[in-house]
Parts: sequence; structure tokens; C-alpha cells
Amino acid sequence: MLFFVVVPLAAAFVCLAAKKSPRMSEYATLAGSVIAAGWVLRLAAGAAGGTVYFSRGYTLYCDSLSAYILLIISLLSVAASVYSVEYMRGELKAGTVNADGLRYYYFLLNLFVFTMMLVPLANNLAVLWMAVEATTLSSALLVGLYRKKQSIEAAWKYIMLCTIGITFALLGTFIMYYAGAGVVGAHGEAGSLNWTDLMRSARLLNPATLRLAFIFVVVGYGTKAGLAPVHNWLPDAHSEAPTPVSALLSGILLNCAFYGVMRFAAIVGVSCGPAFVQDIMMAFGVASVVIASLFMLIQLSAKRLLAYSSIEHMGIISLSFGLGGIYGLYAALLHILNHAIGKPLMFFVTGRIHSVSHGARLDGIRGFLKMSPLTGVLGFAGIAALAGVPPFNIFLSEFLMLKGLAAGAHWYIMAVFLIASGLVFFSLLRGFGGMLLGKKAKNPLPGAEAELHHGPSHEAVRTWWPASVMMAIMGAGLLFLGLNIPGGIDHLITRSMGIFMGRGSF
Amino acid sequence: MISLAFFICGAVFFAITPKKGLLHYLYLLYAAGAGLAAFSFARALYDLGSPGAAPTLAFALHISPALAVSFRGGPLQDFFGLLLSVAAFAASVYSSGYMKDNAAPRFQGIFYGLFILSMGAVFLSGDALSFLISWEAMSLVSYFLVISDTESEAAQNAGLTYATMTHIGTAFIIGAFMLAFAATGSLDFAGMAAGLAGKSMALKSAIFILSFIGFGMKAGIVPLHIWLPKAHPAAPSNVSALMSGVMIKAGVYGVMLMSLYVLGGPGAHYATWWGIVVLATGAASSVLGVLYALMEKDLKRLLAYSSVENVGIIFLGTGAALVFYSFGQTALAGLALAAALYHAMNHAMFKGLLFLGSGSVMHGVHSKNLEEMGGLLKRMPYTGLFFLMGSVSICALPPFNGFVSEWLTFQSLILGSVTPPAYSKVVTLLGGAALALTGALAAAAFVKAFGVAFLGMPRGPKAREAREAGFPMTASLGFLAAMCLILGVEPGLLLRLISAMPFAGLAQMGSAAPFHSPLTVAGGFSGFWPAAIFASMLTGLLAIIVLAGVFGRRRKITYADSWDCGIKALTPRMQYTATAFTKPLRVIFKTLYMPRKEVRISFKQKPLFVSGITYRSDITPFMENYLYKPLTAFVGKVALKIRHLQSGSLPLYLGYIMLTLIGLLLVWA
Amino acid sequence: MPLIKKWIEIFGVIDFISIGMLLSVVAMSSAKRIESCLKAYVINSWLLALLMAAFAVYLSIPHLYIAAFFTIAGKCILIPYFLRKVIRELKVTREVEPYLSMPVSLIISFALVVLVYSFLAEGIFVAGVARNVLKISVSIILISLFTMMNRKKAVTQVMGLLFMENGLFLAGFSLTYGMPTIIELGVLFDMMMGVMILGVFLTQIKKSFVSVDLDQLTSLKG
Amino acid sequence: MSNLQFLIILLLSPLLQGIIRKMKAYAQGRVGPGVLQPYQDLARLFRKDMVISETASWVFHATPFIVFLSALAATLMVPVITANAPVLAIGDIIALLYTLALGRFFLVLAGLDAGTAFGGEGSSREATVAILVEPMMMLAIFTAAVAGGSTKLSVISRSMHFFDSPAHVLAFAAFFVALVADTGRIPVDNPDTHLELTMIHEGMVLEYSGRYLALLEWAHYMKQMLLFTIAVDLFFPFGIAGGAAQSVIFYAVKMLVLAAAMAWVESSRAKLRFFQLPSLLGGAFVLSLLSLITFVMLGR
Repeated sequence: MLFFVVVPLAAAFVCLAAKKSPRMSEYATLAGSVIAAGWVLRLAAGAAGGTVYFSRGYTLYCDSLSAYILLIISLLSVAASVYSVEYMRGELKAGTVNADGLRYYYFLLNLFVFTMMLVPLANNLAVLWMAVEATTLSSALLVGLYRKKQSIEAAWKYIMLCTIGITFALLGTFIMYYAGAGVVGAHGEAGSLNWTDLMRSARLLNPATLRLAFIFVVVGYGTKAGLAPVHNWLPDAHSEAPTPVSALLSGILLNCAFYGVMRFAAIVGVSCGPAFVQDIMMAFGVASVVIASLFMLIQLSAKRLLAYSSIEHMGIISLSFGLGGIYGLYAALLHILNHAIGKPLMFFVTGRIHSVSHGARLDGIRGFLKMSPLTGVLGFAGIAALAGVPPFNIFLSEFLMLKGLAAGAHWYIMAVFLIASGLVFFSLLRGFGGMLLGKKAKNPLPGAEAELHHGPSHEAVRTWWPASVMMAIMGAGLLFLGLNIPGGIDHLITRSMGIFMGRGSF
Repeated sequence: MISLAFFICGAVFFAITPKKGLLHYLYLLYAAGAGLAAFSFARALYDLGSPGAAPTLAFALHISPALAVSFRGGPLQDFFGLLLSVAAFAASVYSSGYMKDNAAPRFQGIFYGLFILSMGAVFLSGDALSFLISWEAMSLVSYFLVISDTESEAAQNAGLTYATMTHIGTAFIIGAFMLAFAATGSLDFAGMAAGLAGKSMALKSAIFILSFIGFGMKAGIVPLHIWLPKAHPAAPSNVSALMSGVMIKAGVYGVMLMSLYVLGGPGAHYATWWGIVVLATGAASSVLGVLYALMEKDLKRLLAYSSVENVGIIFLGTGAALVFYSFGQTALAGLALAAALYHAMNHAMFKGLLFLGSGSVMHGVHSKNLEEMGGLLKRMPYTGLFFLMGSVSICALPPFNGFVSEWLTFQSLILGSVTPPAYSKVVTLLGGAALALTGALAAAAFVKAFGVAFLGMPRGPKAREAREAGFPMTASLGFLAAMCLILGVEPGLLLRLISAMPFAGLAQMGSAAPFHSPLTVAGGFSGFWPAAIFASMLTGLLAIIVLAGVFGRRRKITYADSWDCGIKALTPRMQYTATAFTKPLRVIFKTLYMPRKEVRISFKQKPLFVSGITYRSDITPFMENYLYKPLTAFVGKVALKIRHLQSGSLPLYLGYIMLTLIGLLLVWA
Repeated sequence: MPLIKKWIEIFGVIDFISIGMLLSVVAMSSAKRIESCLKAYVINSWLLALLMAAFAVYLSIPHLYIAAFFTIAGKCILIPYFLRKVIRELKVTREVEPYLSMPVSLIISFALVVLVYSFLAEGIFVAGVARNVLKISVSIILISLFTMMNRKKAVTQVMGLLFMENGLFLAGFSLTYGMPTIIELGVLFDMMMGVMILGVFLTQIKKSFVSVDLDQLTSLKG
Repeated sequence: MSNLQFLIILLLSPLLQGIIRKMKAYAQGRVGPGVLQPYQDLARLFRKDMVISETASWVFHATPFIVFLSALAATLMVPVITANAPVLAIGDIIALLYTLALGRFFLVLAGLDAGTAFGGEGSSREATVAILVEPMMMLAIFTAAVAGGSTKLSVISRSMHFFDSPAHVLAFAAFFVALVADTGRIPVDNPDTHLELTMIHEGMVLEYSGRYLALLEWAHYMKQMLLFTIAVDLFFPFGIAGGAAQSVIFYAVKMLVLAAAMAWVESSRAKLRFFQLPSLLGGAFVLSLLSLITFVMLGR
């Protein structure tokens, strides 16, 4: 049941093999992602009903939480591959990549998706770690795809910081194993790294040891999840990667890393009480929100703006997760989904804007709304959603978080958050409003600027109708989820909350 | 419910109708919907007394098993709903003519409908979540309407300021709701009211002040008003009419909802300083608002500033009501509250009228600048007449509606002298003084507006070619003008609706104005009889005509040039301009205006032969320069400082990781 | 066999080896030339392999021999070879160009060690022969992290990373006495992939930035 | 019967004007025209033809009627010789002032209508003066209203006999200044000059002639007498409660006294420059404010 995960891997190698026609790799990618998504939907439906899937030897495992994350990953991978077709064709025409590079791109893309899908399925914490590290490696190559100074620099920082961070995560994992080693695992061998076993025997584990483990893990995976103050790789990588990849990075990669934190937090929470975990998570959350909101004020490039907004949203997720309780946890999990729809949509819109603008700068273009009304409207919907404006979906999760804050009487945090959200709103509206509105014109930029960012500008907006349809669906999703949360998703979320609240922890 | 259907159909049709030529007729759908809504609201208010009166609508939608939004009609809700639907009716009828030649009718039509709907949702929502959703939806849609001219930079900046400020305001509102939620565990307004009854004064005060700031932002009270004169003029006139006429009332509604309903639950008692704060803010807004209106050369900005003024007047009444409640003088509180509500309704009428009128003027003259108008009364007689009626009403001159509400406000403020402590006496009476000053200033402002725009000689070619607006536009203007007159002559009509509300003391107001007899307040403290004043004037007119007919012989009337001291050509440039008209006031209030003037003289031959003199004079926007600019500058500076944290050097980033780790280890150890 | 086990216990071989690793790291952090860093790394890796072997003997877990073998193959032969190649290709100058002078960096590294010891003094109790190893490995990791912060050259950063991994492995084995082989191999594989990719980027950096000084890698800021 | 007391103002206001002029003349050592002169002026104007500017719109034609009617309606609301007349119920002091304001509103518009510089100048200045005067008048009235426990002139005038608190003194001082300003007299305005630099009221009505001018002048007289009456009602209401004959005499005396005061002020003061007015009127504003506050603080 769980081995569908090899589908993207297969697709990857098909892409690598397809030397002759770039079309081939496009179709392979699309087909692979769609098949995987279909499978995941079945899985999720089952998980929503309470079924839990195991592979032999319990290395792979899928409960409601994993299914939920998987669902997001697979759906978003479909979106990303559809958009990739439009985007990479444009790049091909522009000559920023050649046919070979295209093949390479699709290969890595599928690999990346595969590694990400592995993360939530991993039951063994070491396997989880490997998967996360693998995502870094595969995506680093994608970030460096255009062999330009900036992209290489970004990739270098990305891989360096994330690998170092993740080293700490591994250390944490080892310590966790050591804590578990004393306890007899469920399946005979002394000490197991299976999350299920550790969770089962969580009460017996030594709290002090677990706390140490959690510290290393949270720094490690937190770096990858883009939590301030260890977020520094994120804006560079997001702004320099090809746009579909940026979408994947901020939409799900961050969540994959955060998923690791959550799994650990579940165990630690049971063993040594929620307070410790919650304080750490809330501290990270507040820091991220504040820093991101301030940095957004001074951004000149659209993708960096979005990148910082991702940091802000990861901060919100971490903050609500730290809050715990029915409000906090529901908010955190719901926010993961909401952000995973809104942010990629905005990246896609930005990609289209850049297809006609001089460079990636915010003042590189005016009046895009007139050039492509649909995209423009979607862009407005996107920024409204990202700024947490009702009736769009992100407002709901933020509202729940605020309820949590109020219930916990964290008035200062609430004040800080509200101020920060005001700044975020202003920055987003100023940035994208400036590009979408105004007289139709491309502000001429100094040549250096122009070549320094995405290559020469095309005349017509680059569109491919399936991509437009897909983006429209995403936009509708933003609105729909803002007004109604489907029962299935609600079940998945509530069951996943059970993982953290079930044993009286959190 | 039916009206709801109408609106949805309207919006859908706007989306699907293929022929752009037909689009403007769809506004009539909205008009029909609004009309129906108006009737249902009015009926609901009339039935309130009678047993078994059903709320106008009540239903709940589930977002998720845990989350639901509920909408419920109630007295206050219905009153503002009525206000909305009447204004919306007029505006929609107007739009059907106004939108005939408009740039992007399709989007605008949809957003226009959504705008009205969202405002209705705000007035009718029964719990915090639904309120916030509709509130922000309203703000968002209105933002899109403000920027509907996507090409103009000014509109964009206005929109940005507006959206940001209203978002911050919403943050305050959220804070207030969350405080209430934490205290009562309920997000339902009724639940909050019940739960807050026994709570501590400090908590209540916090909730009150937060909500007052948040809603005041939307209502445009000084000093939170700066978005208003930017945003309202930027929108197309039919929308500005709704924004100024209704949307800022949403702020008023919010303040009333929180202070009177949520905080004023059973057995609630108020802190006197709440009322004092509201009153003082109201006074400041009314005076400053009208002072800035006086200086405007842009017709729509003038109207926008006057909205600030009128909101101030409404808050004068509200504040007085809160003060009276705090002393348990419910009857007087009822009077003050009635004044505030009455003025809210009035302002919706005449401000709608004036904005729509300004729309017609721009339609004819293609300019918002007063200095380019003049002599329009002869070219657009109906618009002129109705605009004049609107001006008279907004200056609170009998026999029009503005006077009734201002009279009531005056009474309540004078009666502030019966409150026990001296400070409330003084404050209320000073509020009265502010109101008096406001009245005089408003008169000057609108004399300027009407006189310069409609009287005298055309000041430019645009004004000379001006043509009267089409039928639907003038018709809706006429409708609103008639409303102004009716509400001014027969206050009983509206006071009966107001008195139906369950707030303590309002009940007396019902009997205060039975039809065809004087309006008396506070147990005969004072009274007047609008209808009689009107009638006496009419009879007087009749008498004059009769006398003239009997005694006077026909005299000949010769038409000639105006007196021009003998120079043979009196050119329009010799007329008093709007700037010249207000010059004395610029001098008198120079400490406030800080006027800057520049005189440029170009010579044929120095120093004697002057070829031309240009005189520019404008005023320093006080708030912007001394409150907002420093604030934004400060935030910007902080952001630039913090920029160094991300200096791009990898070792630094590694350092962050290490420090974080060590810090956490410290926590752990 | 049992004799050797006794020796290991008596002479605290485990401690010796790990201390040796620590010293090699300190040596690296204060080294002047890239070659000596590389040498230090090789020694470090050999010691790691030796430690694994010792564990294998001591606990008589056969599959640790395999792990040790792979460690030797990967860390002592393959990676150093690869790095030498890269260095030769890049023609980087021999000096490592630290930001801080050697004595300062020495002091800091020792300070880190002290810090770690004081942190991990209580709270986590590691019993048996490996009682000190965790502290040592954590200090190794921190010192190598500090070294990475301290060096201008990108190559030396890669080395720092490698040292961190060794420290990590040390911790791993001391704590877990060897996880399932497959996992060890997986981890090892990931690491090597990482190094390879870093090498690829190194060459690209050289290509587009002309030098591999990190000072130049600061065009993305704010 | 008592409902017809407004006729007194309607018919006798020109006489009051004449009396004031006569007194002024005496004060300035002139003989001056007879006290009935205003009637003759009005009659003459009513007989004259009219010349009207082509620029003027219908507002210009409507204004004389509106001004006159507003003044007329206002007279209905003020107790002249008796305070218990049913008709007084149609308006209190606030309604009265705002009714007068209606007339002023249109008068100022009419000034702008002809499109001349004089008219505009007059209107602008009139509006400015109004802004300075109306609030202070209101405040003075507040004091009386608070003291009298009502805003109805009838109640106030019945509530007391002679002004009996320091507040009233201040209030009356302020009100008197307002009176001077509102009736367009020196030092605020000069009623008998057409020097374009000084005139305010005359500037607005410059374009009027014939009947329209007559109506406007008459309205002006009525307004003047009306304000005098309000002053006595508010501050010296003694005798109004008494029998008809008594109160008539009292009323006549009071009017004469006020007229004398006015004449004396006019002939002893010089016209102020326009931009010096704020200091005068502002001072009066402060007076009225003080009166209010002292009343609140000290009570009566």
C-alpha cells in the first residue's frame, strides 16, 4: 500500500532516460505526480477513517498526520509539475536552459518530490533523517540550476546551512535512540528508532535525555524549516531557485522539516510534559514572525518578499503548534494546508509576472493586471490570503490561533502578532499592488540589474491553459477553504491532533 | 431574503452578461433588492413593539463542525440595515445612469453588489467571526472599488493607505473581541453581553477603548481620519456616496454595538470617562473635519472631510448618551442616543445626495476642481436644485433634516448640565460650543461649495459646456432630497423607529414626536415644531404673493451686466475664487492651517511692467506631517537597521546556529 | 578475545581514541595550511574507524566490522582523495586565511569544550565505557562548527563539515553501539553524496567567482 | 390675540432703525432724518423698477423672499410683550437662531450669484463674521438656558427678573458684542457706507434694487429688532410676566435703552480693520465661555 512512493522515483529515471524528447519527460512528470496523487487520495480517505498503514518491518508507516502531509505534498507536486511545463518551456525559449538542462531539471524535480514523500512515510527516525537530508541534496541542485553567480551562492549557502543543521538533528536522533535503548522495544530488538515504539513507551523514557535530544532536533530541523533566527538560507534559496521549485520549497519542504519536529515533539511531550516543548516552539514562532515582518518592509524583489512571508507563516505554524490545545493544534495543522495553497499560487503568479518584467525587482513592471487579468486577480486573491484577510482560508487558521492565544492569555504575543500582521499586509500590498496596478509599462532598469536577475524579458505573458486552470482552481480553493472546511480534512486534522493530545500531553 | 437573491442575481449577471452596452441596467436589479430590503427592515422596526415579531433574518452556516457563523437581525441591526438599503437604493438607481459610459463596468458592477452585500452582512452578523469576515470583506471590496481606476497613481496610494489603516483598525477590533472571548468563553455577541455583565471595570474599559479605536479608524475620527479624504474621492461617485454615507456608519454601528449592547448587558454600569472620551473625540473630529473641508478646492475631498465632521457630530451624541448612562439618567441618554441615530440616518441621506450630485457635476464638467466650475445652476438646473437642498440640510438649517438631529444633539449636550459632577457638565457644554462652531463653519464651507460651483459665471470652458445629467441620476437625487425634506418636517417618522430599540430611555423618544404636533424633549425642557416653521414660511410666502397681487402694480425688470465699476468687460477671472473666499479664515486660523503661499511675478520689464502674477496658497496637512510621517519613518529606520542581520556572510549565519544551540542548551541545563 | 576486551576496559581505550579525535579536531581548528587540515582529517577518520573496531571487539557485534570497513573506505580513502583532487583543480593557495589568529581560535575551542562539559555534566547519564564519549563528540561538533565560521576558504568549510560528521559518528556509536547496518550505510551514503555535491559547487564557485573566498559570496543580503 | 405679538416686530422694526439713526445723529451733533425715514425708504424702494444682473440665477430671485420669510418665521418664536402665547411652541431659541441662519445662508449665496468681486468679498466676510459670532451667541444663550432650565425663550424669560449671577453679566457682555456684529454695526461693519473696502452687508446686496432690496432691508430691520428683543428676554425679562399695558411700556423702555446704547457705541467707536475683528470677537467668545464655566462652577 505504501510503496506507491516509488512512482515519482520511476518518473525521475524515465525523465533521465528520455534523451530525445523533452516532451517525454514532461509527460512522465505529469503522469507520475497524478498517479501518486490519486494513490495518496485513497490513502488519505482511509486514514481519515482511522486506518493506519504499515510496511513490513514497520520502517514505513502512515497515520492520519502522515496522510495529511502526504496529501498536501502530492497535490502540490501535481500543481508544480503542471506549472513547470509552462515555466520551463518559457525558459527554454528564453535560452536560460538548454534541452539537456530541461531533462536534468525534471529528473531532479521528481527526485525531490520522491524524497519529500518519503519524509512523512518514514517510521524509523533515522530513515526520516535520511529523507530530509536527501531533500536538501536534491533541491540544492535545483536551486543551482541556472549556473549564475547568485544561484550558485544561494545553493552553496543552502546546502551548507541545512547540512550542518541537520547534523544536529542526527545527533538528536542518536540521543533519542540512546534514551530508547534502555527500554525494550516492541519488536524484540533492544532499542528501536521506530517512532511507533518510542511513542508507545514514551512514558518510560528519561525526560532529561529527551529534552537534550529535542534541543538538537529542533535546531536541526528548525534550520531546515526556516524558523528564525536560523532561517538565513531561505530567502536566498527561494529567490534564486526556478519558480516552480521555489513553490515546492516554501509550500511543502518547510513543512516536511517541521513534520520531523512534530514527531519528536509528540514523544518528548509525553515523556516530560508539554511546557518545555511549547515554550521553545512559541519562542521560535514569535521570533520568526517579528523578524520576517520587519524584513518584508525592505524587500525589493518579489520572490524574496514571498520567501520572508514563508518565514512568517512558518512562524505562525510553530507558534500555534507551541500553543497546543484544541485551538493551537488545529490552527497549526490547518495553517500548513492553507499556506501550502496560497504561497505556491503566489509564486506561480510571480513567475508569470517575471516572464514579462525586467528582472525580478518589484519596480520592474507596472500594470500587470491589464496584461493578464486572470493572473492579476489571482495575485490579489493570493496577497489577501497571505495577509490573513478574510474571507480567505489563512484568516481562519490565524483566527483559531488568536483564540488559542486569548484562551492562554498571551496578550503580549497577540499584540506583537497583530502589529506584525499589519506590517506584512502593508508590505505585500505595496509590493504586488505596485506591480499589478498602474500604467502598463516596464520600468527600464540598469543593464546590470536586468542580466543579474532572470534573463531577457519576453513580450507576451507566458501562459499555458492547463496551468491557468490549475491556478484558478487554487485561487478558488483559497476562497472555498476560507468559508468551509471539508469533512475529510477536518477528520484528518482532528485525528492528527489526537496524536499530540491523546496521551494527555499538550 | 428575496432582496439577497436580487443582489446575487445582479452580481452573476454582471459576470455573465455578454453585451457591455446593457450592463448599467443591471444596477436596477440592485436597486430592486435594496428597495425590498428597505421595506422589510422598516416593517421589522415597526413590528418590534408587537408580540411575536420575527427578526428580519436569522441563520447560521457551519465552516467546520467546530466553527460556525451566524447572522441575526435585531433592532439596532435593522436600523442600520434600513439606513444601508435606502442609501443603496438611491445609489443603485443613480448608477444605472452614471455607469453608462464607464471604463470597466463589469468588475465594478460585481464589486458594487458585493460591497452592499458585505455591509449588510456586517450589520446583521451575530458573532465575532462572522462580523470579522464580513467586516474585512467589506474593506477588501471597497479597496478594490477605490483602486477601480487602476491606472492612476493617486488612487493606488489612497488605496494603500486606506487598506493598511483599516487592517490595523481591524487588529484593534480583533483584540477587543479576543479580550471578551477570554473573559466569557463566547464569541457570540449575546453570549459576550451575558458573560461580561459581572466582570471587572478594568477589563470592560480595555475592551471599550480597543473597540473604539478600531471602529473609530473606520468611522474616520480625528486623528485616525487621514485615509478618508484620500480614499473616498478616489472611488467612483456612486461608490463614494455609499462609502461616506454608509460604510463609515459601520464604524459608528460597531461603537454602539460594543458599548451599548456587548458592554451594556443586563445591569451594566459604565465608566463616565468612556463617554467623555467619545464626546471629546467627536468634538475634535467635527471641528477639525469641517475646518479642513472649508479649505478644500476639490469638491469630493471637501465632502469627504465633511463626513469626518458629521461622524464627529454623531459621536457627540453617542458620547453624551454614554455619559448619561454612566449616571443612570436613562431618559436623557435616550435623547442623546436618538440624536446620534437620527443624525446617522440624516447623514446617509444628504451625504449620499451630495456625493451623487458631485458625481453628476463631474459627469458634466469632467473635473473635481471647484475653480474650474461656476454658473452650473443654469446649465444643470435639477442637479443644482437638489445639490442646494443637500447643502442646506447638511448645514443643519430648518426646515431640513440636518437641523432636527443637530437640535436634538444640542438639547442633549445642554442637558449635560444636569449631570452631577462639574467636569461632565463642562465637557458636555463645551461639546455644545464645538457643535455651534461646527454649524457656522459648515455653513461657510457649503456656501463656498455651492456658490463657487453653481453660481456666478463659468470659470472655464469645461463649465461652459456642462450638460444636465440623465434622468435616473437626477431622479435619485430628487428622491434623496425629498427624504431630507420629509425627515426634516416630520421627525416623528424616524423617531418612532428609533424609539423601538430596546436601549434604556429610547422608549420615551417615541412619544416625543407624535405626528402633527411639536417635538418635545426631556419632559418639556424644550421643544420645537418643524412642520409649523415650514408651514409658517409657506403661509408667509402666500401672504406676500397675495399682497403683491392686490396692491403692487407690475414693475418692469431690466436685465443688465453686473456692476463692474465702469470697466467694460467683467471677466470670470474677476470673480471670487474658492481660495479667495476662505482667505480670511486661513488668516484667522493660521496657527492650525500653517498656510504656505507663493507669489510668482513675471515681468515684461523690471520693476514696473508686470506681465503676469501667479498666486498659489495651500495648507500644511497637520496630522500627516506631525503624527504619521515620523511614525512611518521610525519603522522604516528600524527595518533598515535590522537589515544587517542578513548580511550575506555564511560564517555569520553559522554563528546564529551556534548561538541558538548554546542558548537552548543553557535553557536545558 | 576476552583478553582484549579486558584491556579495552582497563586502559580505557575508548576514551583514549575519542580524546585523540578531539585533539585532531583542535589541531585542525588551529592549522595554518590546508594540507595539514586534510591530514588531521585523515587521522581523525582512522581513529573513528579504530573506535568502531574497538566497539566491535568489546561488544562483539560483528556488523560493526562492516561499518568500520566502510568508514575506512569512505572517510579515510575516498573523500580525502576527492578533496585533494578538488583542491588541485581549484589551485587554491595553501593558507587557510582564518578571521581570527591561531591563539584566539585555540582559546575559543577550549572554551567550547569547557562549555559542553559544564552543560552535559548532569542530566544525561551515559553509562559504561562510553561515559565520556558523548561530551567529546559534542565538543568536536561545536569546534568544527566554530572552525567553519572562522575560515574564509570554502574548501576549509567542507572540511569542517566532514569533521562534524566524524564527531557525529562518534556520538552515534558511543550512544547506540551501532544501529542497524543499513541505517549506518544510509547515513554514510548521504554524507558522501553531500560532499560530492559540495565539490561540484566548489568548482562552479571557482568558475563564476574566480576565487573561493567566502567574502565574495555576499551578493545576496537583506 | 397674544399670537399676533409678532406683528409688533414686523411693523415697528423700521421705526426702531429710525430711532437709532436719530440718536446717532444727535450723538454726532447732527440733526439727522426723521424717525419715520426708513418707512419712506421702504415705500420708495417698493415703487421702483428693478435692474438685475444677467449672470444671476434663480437663487438671486429667491433669496429676498427666503430672507424675509426666515426673519418672519423667527419673529413668531420670540415673546415680545407676553411669554404665554401658544404660537411660541413652534420654536425655541436654537430653532430661532438657525432659522435666521437660513436667511443668512441664502443672502451669502446671492452675494456670489452676480459674479462680481464686491459680492464675493461681502459674502466671504459675512461668512467669516458669522463663524465668529454664532458660536459665542450660542454660548451666551447656553448660560441663560441652563440658568432658566430650558431653551424656550418663554420659560427663560419667566424664570427670572433681573440677571442675578456673575455668569449672566459676562454672558450679556458677550451677547451684546454679538448683537453689534450681527446687526452689522460699527465697529464690525458700517451700515451707511458703500466703500468697497469696508462694507460687508452692503457688499452682498449691492446688486439688488427695487422690491427685492426693500424686502432685504426690511428683513434686516426685523432681524435687528428681533435680536434686541431676545436680549431683553434673556437678560432683562422683568415686566414681561405682568399685564399687557405694563409689559408694553416696559418693552418700549428697554428697546429705547438698547437703541441708545447701540447709538452710543456706534458713534464713540471707530470701525475696526477686518483682520482686527477676530481679537474683538474672540475676546467675546472667551467671555461667553467664562460665563458658562462660572455658572457651572458657582451656580447662581
